[in-house]
Amino acid sequence: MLVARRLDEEAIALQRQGVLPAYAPAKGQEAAQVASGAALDLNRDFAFPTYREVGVAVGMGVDLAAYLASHRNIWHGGLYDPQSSRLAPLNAIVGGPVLHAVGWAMGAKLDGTGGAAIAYFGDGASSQGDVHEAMNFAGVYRLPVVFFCQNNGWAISVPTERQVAGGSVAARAASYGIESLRVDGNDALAVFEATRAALERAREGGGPTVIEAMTYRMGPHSTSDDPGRYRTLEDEQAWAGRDPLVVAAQQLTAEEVAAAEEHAAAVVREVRESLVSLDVRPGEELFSFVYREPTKSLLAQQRAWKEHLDA
Amino acid sequence: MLVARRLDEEAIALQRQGVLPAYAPAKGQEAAQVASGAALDLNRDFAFPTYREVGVAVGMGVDLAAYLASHRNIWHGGLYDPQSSRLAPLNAIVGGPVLHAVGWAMGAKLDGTGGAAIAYFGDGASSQGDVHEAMNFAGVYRLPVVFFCQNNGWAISVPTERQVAGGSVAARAASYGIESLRVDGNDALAVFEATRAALERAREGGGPTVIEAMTYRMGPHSTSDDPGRYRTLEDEQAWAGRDPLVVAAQQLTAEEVAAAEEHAAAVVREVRESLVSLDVRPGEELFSFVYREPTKSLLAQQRAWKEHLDA
Amino acid sequence: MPELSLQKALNLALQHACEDDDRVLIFGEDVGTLGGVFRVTDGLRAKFGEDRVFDTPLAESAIMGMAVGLAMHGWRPVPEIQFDGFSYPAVDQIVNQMARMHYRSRGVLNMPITLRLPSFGGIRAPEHHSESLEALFAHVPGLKVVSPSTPSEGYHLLRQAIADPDPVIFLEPKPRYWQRESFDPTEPVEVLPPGTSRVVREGKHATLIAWGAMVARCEQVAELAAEDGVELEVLDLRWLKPIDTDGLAASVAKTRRAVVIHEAPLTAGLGGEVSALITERCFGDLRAPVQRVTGYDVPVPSGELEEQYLPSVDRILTAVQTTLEYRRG
Amino acid sequence: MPELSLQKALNLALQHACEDDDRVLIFGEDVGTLGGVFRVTDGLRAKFGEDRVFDTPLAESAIMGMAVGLAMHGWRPVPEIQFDGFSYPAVDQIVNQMARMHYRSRGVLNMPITLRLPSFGGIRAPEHHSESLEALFAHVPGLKVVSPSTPSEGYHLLRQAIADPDPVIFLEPKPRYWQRESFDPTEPVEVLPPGTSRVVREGKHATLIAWGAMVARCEQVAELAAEDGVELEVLDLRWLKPIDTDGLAASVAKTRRAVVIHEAPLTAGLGGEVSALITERCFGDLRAPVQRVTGYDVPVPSGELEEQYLPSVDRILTAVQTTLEYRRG
Ligand SMILES: Cc1ncc(C[n+]2csc(CCOP(=O)(O)OP(=O)(O)O)c2C)c(N)n1
Ligand SMILES: Cc1ncc(C[n+]2csc(CCOP(=O)(O)OP(=O)(O)O)c2C)c(N)n1
Ligand SMILES: [Mg+2]
Ligand SMILES: [Mg+2]
Repeated sequence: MLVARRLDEEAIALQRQGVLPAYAPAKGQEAAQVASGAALDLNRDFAFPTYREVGVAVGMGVDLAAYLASHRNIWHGGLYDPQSSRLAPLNAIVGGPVLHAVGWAMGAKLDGTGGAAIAYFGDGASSQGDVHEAMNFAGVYRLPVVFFCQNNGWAISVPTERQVAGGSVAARAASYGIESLRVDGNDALAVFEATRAALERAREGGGPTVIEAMTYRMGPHSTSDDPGRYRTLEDEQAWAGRDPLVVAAQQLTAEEVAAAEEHAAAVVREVRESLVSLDVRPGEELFSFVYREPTKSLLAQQRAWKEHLDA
Repeated sequence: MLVARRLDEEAIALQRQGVLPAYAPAKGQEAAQVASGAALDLNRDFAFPTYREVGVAVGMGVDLAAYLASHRNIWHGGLYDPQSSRLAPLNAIVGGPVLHAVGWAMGAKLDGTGGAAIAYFGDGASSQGDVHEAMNFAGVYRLPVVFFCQNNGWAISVPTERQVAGGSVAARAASYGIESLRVDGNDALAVFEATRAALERAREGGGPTVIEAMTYRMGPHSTSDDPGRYRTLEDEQAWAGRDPLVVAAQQLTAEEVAAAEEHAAAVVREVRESLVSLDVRPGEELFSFVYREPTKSLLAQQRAWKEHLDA
Repeated sequence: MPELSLQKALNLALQHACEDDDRVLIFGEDVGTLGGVFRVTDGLRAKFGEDRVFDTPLAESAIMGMAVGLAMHGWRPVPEIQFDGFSYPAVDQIVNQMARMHYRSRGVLNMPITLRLPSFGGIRAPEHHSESLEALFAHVPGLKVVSPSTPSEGYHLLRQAIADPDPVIFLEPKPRYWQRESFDPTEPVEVLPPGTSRVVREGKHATLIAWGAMVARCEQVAELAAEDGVELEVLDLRWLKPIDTDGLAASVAKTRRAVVIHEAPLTAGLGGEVSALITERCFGDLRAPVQRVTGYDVPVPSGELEEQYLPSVDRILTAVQTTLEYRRG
Repeated sequence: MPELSLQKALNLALQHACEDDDRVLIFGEDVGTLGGVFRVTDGLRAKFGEDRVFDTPLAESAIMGMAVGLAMHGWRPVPEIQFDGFSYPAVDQIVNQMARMHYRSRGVLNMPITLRLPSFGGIRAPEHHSESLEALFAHVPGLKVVSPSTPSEGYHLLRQAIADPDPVIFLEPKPRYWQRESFDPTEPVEVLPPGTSRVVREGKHATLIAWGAMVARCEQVAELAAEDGVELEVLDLRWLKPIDTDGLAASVAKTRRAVVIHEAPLTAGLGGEVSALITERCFGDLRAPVQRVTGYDVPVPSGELEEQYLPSVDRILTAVQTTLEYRRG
């Protein structure tokens, strides 16, 4: 969790320094992200992130510089290998990837490979038709999928109470015949336990679960956002005391915290170095990954592109 | 209701005779349709139908030949005036028009004109993302809209239990903070009362309601469908005893039934005559209603079309 | 040799694809128990079981989103969307997800998905059941788009589409479902790569370019024109992405005149692309601008007006005449 | 005279539209309290209240479906979808509903909806934030599509779009939001009907046709070419549906050579339509086939590669050279 926090801070610093053009801070959501990510069985499960999931990447042990490469504008989906890291490419369509988790879970059910899928999404995403369709499909087919909603109070400038009619994403689950629970999203242990149990139940054929992790986005929506336009300092301060790192630190000795800080600093140093030294991808790659084999017309376009480069 | 049943039968006969190219029978759903349609205040409310709503048209007093003109392939949306009849044009996109009802209801709320919207949709439609988005919006804004779901057991060949996870569309409402009720869709009085009350509550600022009218599609999905492929005769017979017309007839004297039959026969005769004698619309109309004023390019296309006609 | 309808040929292609590759999955609204509203999936559930051939709830976005997830898991999904006009709710999953997942994942994740889409008009159907979406899909990087015009072409192109490692939109021309042809689907044929067209009829005075049900209409036109001594070449474009630019250029280099025909509205239809490609490649050869005969820029009308909307034999003949009589102004 | 950025000009246009017509409603994700992610709706909520300017939950299909319902009730909705790429989830409501309700209702129901859509690339944004959807929308009967290239054009075209009785897709070129121009929005101007283009720069050797941010790039190209004595005409097409065929023809009749430039991928892009229209009208005049300089047929790449994807000054200049040096083969 400390790694996620320090990395988040570093990413914001890198954005200020002009290394990252933009970044979506996860501050405040580290417990929800890291602990749920750590609950996956990386041999079998698969996670479907949004664009604000650095903590999940930390929890799953994904190559963090490769993850942040997306924010460095190097490759939209990041540079990590989604297959071996069990984390789908970053996805910026709010709601859309939740359906992929459902499809993946059906795949796992069909061939008995036994893993479970976990879909990350926000309170804002819960309004999207795709999320409803995903829960309904998961309920009808009883698929091994965990819907992990980080209810961080805000979808950019819109607060949950003007986003989620009825007030609770978890409550939606029951109407699909799906298990659900709300968990304190700032309590890492509670998140870990809830996610672990839901994944296990899913793998064992117990069907889907909706977990609504109640948390708070302590920073701006993104580095170009100005929360002062839509929420008050009091609103922010009300949650400051519930900072997941403060909660976690209370369960640790001073030495443990110091060791964790040291570890985090070392990780961040390393990630920073790799990230900064990442090369921009060669322009050829514009054309390489559109199809498994480029079409004739695409090859012609690639040739034209190359001529301009050489000219 | 008898009018709706006899008209439905007539429409099927007309389809067999080649007058209507296709038709979506409403048999079995007359109570749900006619009684809910009759509950509208035609001075203020507005209804949003699907493609299987002949009974709603009957209940609302819409010009029935103009309604059936859609099935005679004369004009997709029918020939009735949606504005004065308070019934939106027929809509064949499953789920889509439910959002229009929400928008219309917001319009009514904003200018205080005071009417309520009613959206018709099926159990199958409840799976669509649009229906979820519609309920969420209605819940967030507390709009004067009634979501009227005819759960007729089937979406073409898919039974409700493999369509609606959790088993109940009405149950979804609670999770949006919306009032809801299930009603015996074959009991005209119950339907009328539920709809009337929900519309009234909506008009008075009480917010949206989901009504799930439990009914049964006694005929095929459409005249080109073959229910024998997906359901048994026993399934159909289980509902035969609950035919809404049988239920209604029990509350009437033999004379009343005879009078109703006579009235229905007269109406059907008249509708049949108007429908059969309707002229096909002139080809010019291809171009007339695309924009309020046709564009230059469209006028050129119309000229070319005319030259071919005249040639 | 058996006589097969297009509908039956497609059904066989699905059956053989399922037999050859047990990662092939077939799903959509009413494709299982019912066998599809056009019966293209008829009998497949009985043959391959509920796991391989299944009905979905009524949600097109979910059908395509699920296909993406299944492909990420290593399956080879062959979803159906019941009619052309109902693919609009799934456009986000098709464009933003299916078409890009391979790219987004830098080639790690494959999307061997074939979306079967009963398409085009000509059966006097209700609203939204007669749409032509090829221009929309052809514009999207990462998609391939194909449409057969005969039963044998249907069989082989569908096998090819399913075997293709990339997402393919397979547009089935509804009015041709019941067209019959004698051919033996088990007989091996040379598989030409995506982006190869087919000369249906040779000619020298002008080339008619079409796909789907319009190919047969162009053959009719060619018959009629032949009576007047005008020999029209008819090109079945088949692949609408990638487009066979070489095939177009070869034909037009010979005939020097071209008419492109489609059912979709004129503006920003695929006819513009075909016209531009031909002009770019054959400017010196062309004796007249490429003519377009298309649906008008109006929504597909109700059945009673549909024939006035679709490119008619007459309208195509007029365009042929225009190109033959064209004099540089 | 005030100096206004495009973003501010659009903001003023919305303000004036709200003042002039109290049936105008502004809504979308984050347009209210926040004033929009590009601040185009900044301050409007304070001025016109929560009923006229409001935030919606996060659902694009609902935003457009609600707009349709509001229009059926007699309102004049001006919804925003936050970025181009997020309009895909709303395509069904846009194409199957908004574009057709007038037609379906035989002219009884009007759809005076203006969808504001921050569009195109050039700001090195995350995925889905740099898409060009004009070809998709221009293909749809019942829609009008327009894109401004300067602040004053932005002001007047947005006023015109909102006043229009039909649905208009208003594409705002993101990289031009901060471009400034001196003009007085309160000064009356002659309003040309939808489908009229604007000659930005006169020339005689070839016509460059563009819209959105590419207009400015074409002006740069024209500057550079002028240094070599090549006089390029630059046409800001503006209306992408209906297209100003007369304007195109008039310019090309003069210059006899044309290059069309857009950011969207090549295949089935609007460039094909423009090329076909020009060729149909000016075949005799054209000295070379219309050249197309467009995005490649690949998904819009990440920021570091974006400039290699977008039509560059260099690529446009090469196309100009190609058309100038063209010899009929
Ligand atoms: C389909 C779609 N619509 C709109 C956006 C723009 N957008 C990006 S994030 C966001 C808010 C998301 O809120 P939430 O789901 O609560 O996640 P959070 O940002 O709070 O983590 C919006 C509107 C988008 N990325 N995708
Ligand atoms: C968006 C969309 N998808 C698919 C269809 C094809 N279709 C027409 S009716 C229908 C079943 C609808 O079931 P339900 O909502 O229960 O209504 P019912 O037919 O039972 O009245 C389907 C799949 C459609 N018209 N629209
Ligand atoms: Mg949130
Ligand atoms: Mg039903």
